[in-house]
Amino acid sequence: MIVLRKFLRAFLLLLGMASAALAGPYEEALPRFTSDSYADTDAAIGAVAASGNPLAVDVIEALRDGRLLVGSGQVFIRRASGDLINAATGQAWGNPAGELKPVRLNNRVRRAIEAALGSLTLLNPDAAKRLEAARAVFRSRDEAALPALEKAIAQESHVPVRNALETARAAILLSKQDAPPTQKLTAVQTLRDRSDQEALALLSNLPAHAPPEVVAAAGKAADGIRARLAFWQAFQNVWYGISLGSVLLLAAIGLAITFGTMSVINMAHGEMVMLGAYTTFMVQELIRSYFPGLFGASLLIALPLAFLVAGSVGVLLERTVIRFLYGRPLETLLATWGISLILQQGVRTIFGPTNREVGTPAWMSGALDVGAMSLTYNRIAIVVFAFSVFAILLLVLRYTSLGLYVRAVTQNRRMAGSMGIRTSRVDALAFGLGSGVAGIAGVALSQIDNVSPNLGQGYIIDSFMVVVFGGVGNLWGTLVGAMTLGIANKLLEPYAGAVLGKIALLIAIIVFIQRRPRGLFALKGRVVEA
Amino acid sequence: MRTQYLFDRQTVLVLSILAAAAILVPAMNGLVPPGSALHLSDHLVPLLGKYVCLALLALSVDLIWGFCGILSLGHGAFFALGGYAMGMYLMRQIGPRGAYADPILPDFMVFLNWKELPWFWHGFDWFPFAALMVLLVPGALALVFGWFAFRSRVTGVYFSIITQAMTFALMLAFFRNDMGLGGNNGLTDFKEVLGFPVQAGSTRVVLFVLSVLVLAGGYLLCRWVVGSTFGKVLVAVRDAESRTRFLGYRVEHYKLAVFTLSAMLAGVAGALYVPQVGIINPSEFAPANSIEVVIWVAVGGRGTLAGAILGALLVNAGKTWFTAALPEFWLFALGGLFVFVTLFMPRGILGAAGDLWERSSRRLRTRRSPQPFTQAAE
Amino acid sequence: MSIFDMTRRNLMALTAAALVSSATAQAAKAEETIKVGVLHSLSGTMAISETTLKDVMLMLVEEQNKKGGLLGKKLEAVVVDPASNWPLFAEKARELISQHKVSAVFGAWTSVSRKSVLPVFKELNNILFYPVQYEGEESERNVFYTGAAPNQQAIPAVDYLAKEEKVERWVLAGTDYVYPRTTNKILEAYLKSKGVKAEDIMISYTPFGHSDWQTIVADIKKFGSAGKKTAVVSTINGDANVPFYKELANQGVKATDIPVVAFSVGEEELAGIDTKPLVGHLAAWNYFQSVDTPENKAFIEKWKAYTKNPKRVSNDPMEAHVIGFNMWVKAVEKAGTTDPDKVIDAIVGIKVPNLTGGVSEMLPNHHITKPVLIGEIRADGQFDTVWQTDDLVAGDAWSKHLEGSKDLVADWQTLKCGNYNTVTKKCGS
Amino acid sequence: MTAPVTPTLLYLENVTVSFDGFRALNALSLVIDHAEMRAIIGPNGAGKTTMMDVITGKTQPNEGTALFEGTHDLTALDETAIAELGIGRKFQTPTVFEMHTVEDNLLLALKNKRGPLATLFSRQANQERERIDALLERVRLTAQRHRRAGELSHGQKQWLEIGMLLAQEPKLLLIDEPAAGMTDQETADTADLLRDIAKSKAVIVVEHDMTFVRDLGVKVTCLHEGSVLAEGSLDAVSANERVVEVYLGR
Repeated sequence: MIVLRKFLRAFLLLLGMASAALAGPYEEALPRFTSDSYADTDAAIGAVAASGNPLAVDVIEALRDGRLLVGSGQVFIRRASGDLINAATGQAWGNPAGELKPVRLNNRVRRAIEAALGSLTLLNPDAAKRLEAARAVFRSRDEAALPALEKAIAQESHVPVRNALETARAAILLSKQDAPPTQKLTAVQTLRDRSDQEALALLSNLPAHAPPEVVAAAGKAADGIRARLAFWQAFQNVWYGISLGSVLLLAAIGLAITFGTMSVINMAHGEMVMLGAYTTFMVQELIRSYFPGLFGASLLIALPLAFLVAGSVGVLLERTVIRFLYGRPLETLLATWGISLILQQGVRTIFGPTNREVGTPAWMSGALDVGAMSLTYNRIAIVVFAFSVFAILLLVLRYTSLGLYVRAVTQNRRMAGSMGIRTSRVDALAFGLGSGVAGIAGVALSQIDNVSPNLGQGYIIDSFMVVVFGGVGNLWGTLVGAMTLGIANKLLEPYAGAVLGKIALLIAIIVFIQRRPRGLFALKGRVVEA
Repeated sequence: MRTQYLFDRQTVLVLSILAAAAILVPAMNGLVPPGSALHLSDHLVPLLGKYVCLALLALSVDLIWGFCGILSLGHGAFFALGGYAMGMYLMRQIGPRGAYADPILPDFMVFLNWKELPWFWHGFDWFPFAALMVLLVPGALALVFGWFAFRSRVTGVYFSIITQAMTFALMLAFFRNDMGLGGNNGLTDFKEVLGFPVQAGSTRVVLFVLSVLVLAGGYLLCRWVVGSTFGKVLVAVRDAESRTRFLGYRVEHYKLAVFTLSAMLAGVAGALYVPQVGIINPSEFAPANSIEVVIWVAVGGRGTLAGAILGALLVNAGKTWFTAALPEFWLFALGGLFVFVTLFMPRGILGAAGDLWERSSRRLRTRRSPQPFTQAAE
Repeated sequence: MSIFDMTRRNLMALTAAALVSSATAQAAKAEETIKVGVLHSLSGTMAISETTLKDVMLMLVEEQNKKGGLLGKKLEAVVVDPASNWPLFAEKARELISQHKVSAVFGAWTSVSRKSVLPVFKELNNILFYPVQYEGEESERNVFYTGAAPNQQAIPAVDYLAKEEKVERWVLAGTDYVYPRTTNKILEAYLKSKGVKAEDIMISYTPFGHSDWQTIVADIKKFGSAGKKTAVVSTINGDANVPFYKELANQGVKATDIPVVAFSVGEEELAGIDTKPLVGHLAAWNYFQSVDTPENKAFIEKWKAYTKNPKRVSNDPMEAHVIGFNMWVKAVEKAGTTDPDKVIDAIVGIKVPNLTGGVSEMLPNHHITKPVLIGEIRADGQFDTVWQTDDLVAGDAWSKHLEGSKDLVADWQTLKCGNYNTVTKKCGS
Repeated sequence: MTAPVTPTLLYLENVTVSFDGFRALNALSLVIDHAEMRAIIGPNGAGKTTMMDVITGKTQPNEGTALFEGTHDLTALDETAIAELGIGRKFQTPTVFEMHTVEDNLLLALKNKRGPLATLFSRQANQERERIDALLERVRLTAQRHRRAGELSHGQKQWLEIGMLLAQEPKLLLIDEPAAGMTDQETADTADLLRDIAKSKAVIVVEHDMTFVRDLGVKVTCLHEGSVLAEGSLDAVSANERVVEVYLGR
């Protein structure tokens, strides 16, 4: 059966090739897409790209997007509108005979597509596309692209694109055997100016045929780049630390409020974060089904909802359980632990035990290059977000009456009560505020972590460490605590590894608490002692 | 006067029940024919043995929490360390019977290309040394950790949180394969203990009886400790720590002493647990496990010793039943139990029962030194 | 003082009585059906993966009963929940065998759970079918390994990358536990034997549930920009994968630049990830849901109908259970009894069709023959098979690439030994 | 009472304690003699309790000297060590071990070896029992011997705490508001008791109840804003302009 099918396919292929024998290289190459072999597809891409046929770009782009279909030995392009056109002729094709299948891709084919599109789109009117094309040529180092590259450089006026084109040319020249040494030396120069990891890779891996003076120049340039990269590496690690610190800050800041105000050890805090993440999931599900256009704003929509969901669960908890346990912090700890188990299992029952998919809006993907550092947009967003939450909370606590009450209750519960502040109401609101903040932390964490019932568990110990380290009852302490732990963690990681670094940090915190049992920014005075 | 405490009615009852278990379980398993309704099937013996070990762990937590107000949320760490010490002995007993037939190295070291035994494995082939380590390793950790913590007066929730951090750090450390303790797989595939095959039914019965006897011994030890003036100081620390200090007691020394003793008890519990369940791995260090132990104590009745044993047995039997019958509801039940007990039964089953009893017959109010607990000390 | 102690004693007695009576009640009706134990976690951390396998087993048993059962008797599945707790695995295995008198057990997922139950199966002489890819280095008389050994997954995957993607530099990234450790040891030895230099191999271990991958992904990027084609071989476990892939996508590591081939990421795991940025990353398995064979089509149809969920995915360990169950059924028919000793002897050499168009055979070392498939992640969360072995590959119990085990072979048919040393010609030394 | 080693029992000079800039004690100086009873008065926040905290080692002063018996530097010692030197303290709100019986409260306070091993293996000797009997008698709690301390009335708790203080056999007793919450009769009895104690031991009493202070009939120190405002007999102090202004009111 299978043998027969293979035979038939070969026969059809032969037939196709025979019929195309009279045509040009483009028409000759097309049938190779039908053979369902990656090697043939790869070769076909090269041939189509080199053919100069006006349909070449269409074919290759369609291939990339899975819109290049084959059936009964012929190749078709499906337009975005759904119309079919015959790739060989460019004519519309209404009713295909038999089943059409997309041409299959693998990484090898994708690389070929990228390289082909690179040299084909170097002159595209869209600057972004030209930039992409230049990068693709840089990666492929395809000598055949050199003439196109020279032409493009001559025309290019946009500086970033021109730079990219020049580096691409330098990369090709360096690896090209017959390029004159002077050109190669200029190439070394260009790459040294680019001064990043990729340039370093090129300079330190010269082909064996490189002339000695080029090798010497490249060696020197490579040393320079290494020094620069090492310098930036320190900043990069600090950045990782800040972004980890922001995650910790988000997770811990709600806890700082509940722990600081009510001395309530809320072990279910992590589950509030989880509720926030699941709210995000629900919001995205709704948006996907009803308002797909709003997807980019899904996280912004999720923020207030997550605050409300987690916050109201928090108020509910406070009113039904925690309020009966004030003054008994250890009992609160046990009860909230029980609540966390119930919430976890509840979510597991409703949403299932597996991870839920939360998408990343387009504006949060990609990276920003600063010097030799690469800052990913989602991390930037989280850092900015964490600091904004911190600032807003600080303002709320400083300038609203709720904040005033909360601070009063934090400092002296009894006195605040005797001054007519309804402490029980302040407690409920503060607990709701803390939980709500945990909920919006969940929105952010859904972008970098699993959305599963276990989400909160991963953060609870870390958040307690942050709060205890920073000192209770002081938001600044939490900020400093989170950043210190985040940065220390990331500076340790390259040397000690992820696990040992974390263990070392935990031990450091244990020792630290013993030195300063009330944390970095402890409240002093008699009130605390009572 | 102290002997009067030691053998009060509660103690006599606990000891009688334990003695009955030590006699009945082997009898029902070995003497009663399998067809009979009274026969105890083979697989229940190690199960009951496991409960008994966990009861000993609960007892050790009650000693510090119930009587000294120290809430350790990392007691599972001491339990696991004791278990590892025993596990290392059992690993060494495998000898050349491992898959790679290496006379010295355990299998996991062979396939990770270890060439020689790490230094800390030496001596564990000798049982008395291993037994000593079962006590010393948890004891030493408790001593060092406690010395730092109590000296600088880390109390209450702060102490609880850093004990969590301690067991979490240990869990991460033991998960590392580079530790040389088997990583995630831990220590398993034991062959024999003191020359008796671990898997044999008779060995299991003996281990069960031994566990019961150790539990009884542990109970008596705790009773004696809390009945002594030392125990009164502990309760004093629990209820009014700074008052105790102004009376001239070195509170930190008391806490350290009882914390270390309790850690050793937990270590012994772990050591008895491992040969009966056949495996020790880092998940025993999981912070959640240690928190669960606390709830056993709370359910049974904090500060009553007997309550800790009762709570451990009840909750674990419940867990066995739930995970078989209604697996999805186990966490709801456990979580609900935490909330219910803290809200409505702060003194646990024994405490509540004691209240009932006291209300119905005030005359029984004779002096009783280690009092059940009514309110949290902070 | 004594009243609550009385209560306590009563409770103890009641509990004991309840346990005893339930045990005897179950023992009484043991002979009417053939019982099959299912030992998969239905709660706890492993429930994510294992619940599915329980469902597959129930479906297979139901199906067999529709065909008239086995040896004229009905099959009965006994399901227990070891709750992702390793000591509990041993306890429940003991319960299955000595209380429920099952004829064979299908179960376990993690290595540690298998290690935990091994002594029980040896002691009580029963049969375990273990369906998950694992680190190898084991062959037990009472266990049949229907998942892949390292030579049925890891090594072909590396071969593929070296050949098709011209990879010269390797990142071996894994979670720090025994499966990644062993697999990476084997791969390292294998790569070095193929002439890869030590500086072209980077090994990195992370803890379970690792969530901050910034540093490691940056390291991978750096390692990968040394001018040689680089690939990541990932043995990263479970929950750590989502943040790992998210970080890869964010730092712009594309499959065309640095492909990642994973051994623990299947259809179930992908269901929780936005797979669009991951298109082109690879996985090596012995089965994909997307495999286009009539057997697989039929199986998926039955599976979706049985679970009443048209979106339910299938994966590799499920296929392993299908093969293992069918092999056991054939062996029982051949032996004419469910007696474990007879079945263990009868099953070696049994051949059953797998779902990818071939016929798998139980080997004397208690592993099976399987095809190796390399798949690329598609945007819809499925895999596209981009390469597969021409023939089925026989599973090795002991790796040829490890110092300690290269001289060991397992053969339960003629040598009656799981660790026979070909140099000393002795079993177990 | 053996002959004094130094002229003064307690010597505070220039003691300053500040919390976050707030000066609870401001260059406070105070001298107490052997077997002297001193009453301390002053408005809320005058630093009375902080002074006791400094003497008993609960709070470390930022500067200043605190000597006991001329040789022991109190600022370098912790609560336990200071208690062992012979300084006992009764808190403002009665602090007894509520879960223990009255007898056990006294037992714990008795001057004995305080180490964990000593208490673990201690056996109650007859002389201890006699000591406890005597103390119970003195604080009038013999009938309550086996009751839990938590069940006592407020006044009884105050007395129990004083009893515990006596059991410690200290050289100096610090007593914070002993008359608070007591009936008139109890207050008078307490004054009697304190006067009795002061025959052999030094006592510092902090009190607001002027009748009670008058009852004691001892030298009075008035604190204000962390330092000594006036010192002398009650009449002299009451006549002081500043005292009247800040504390007694016109």
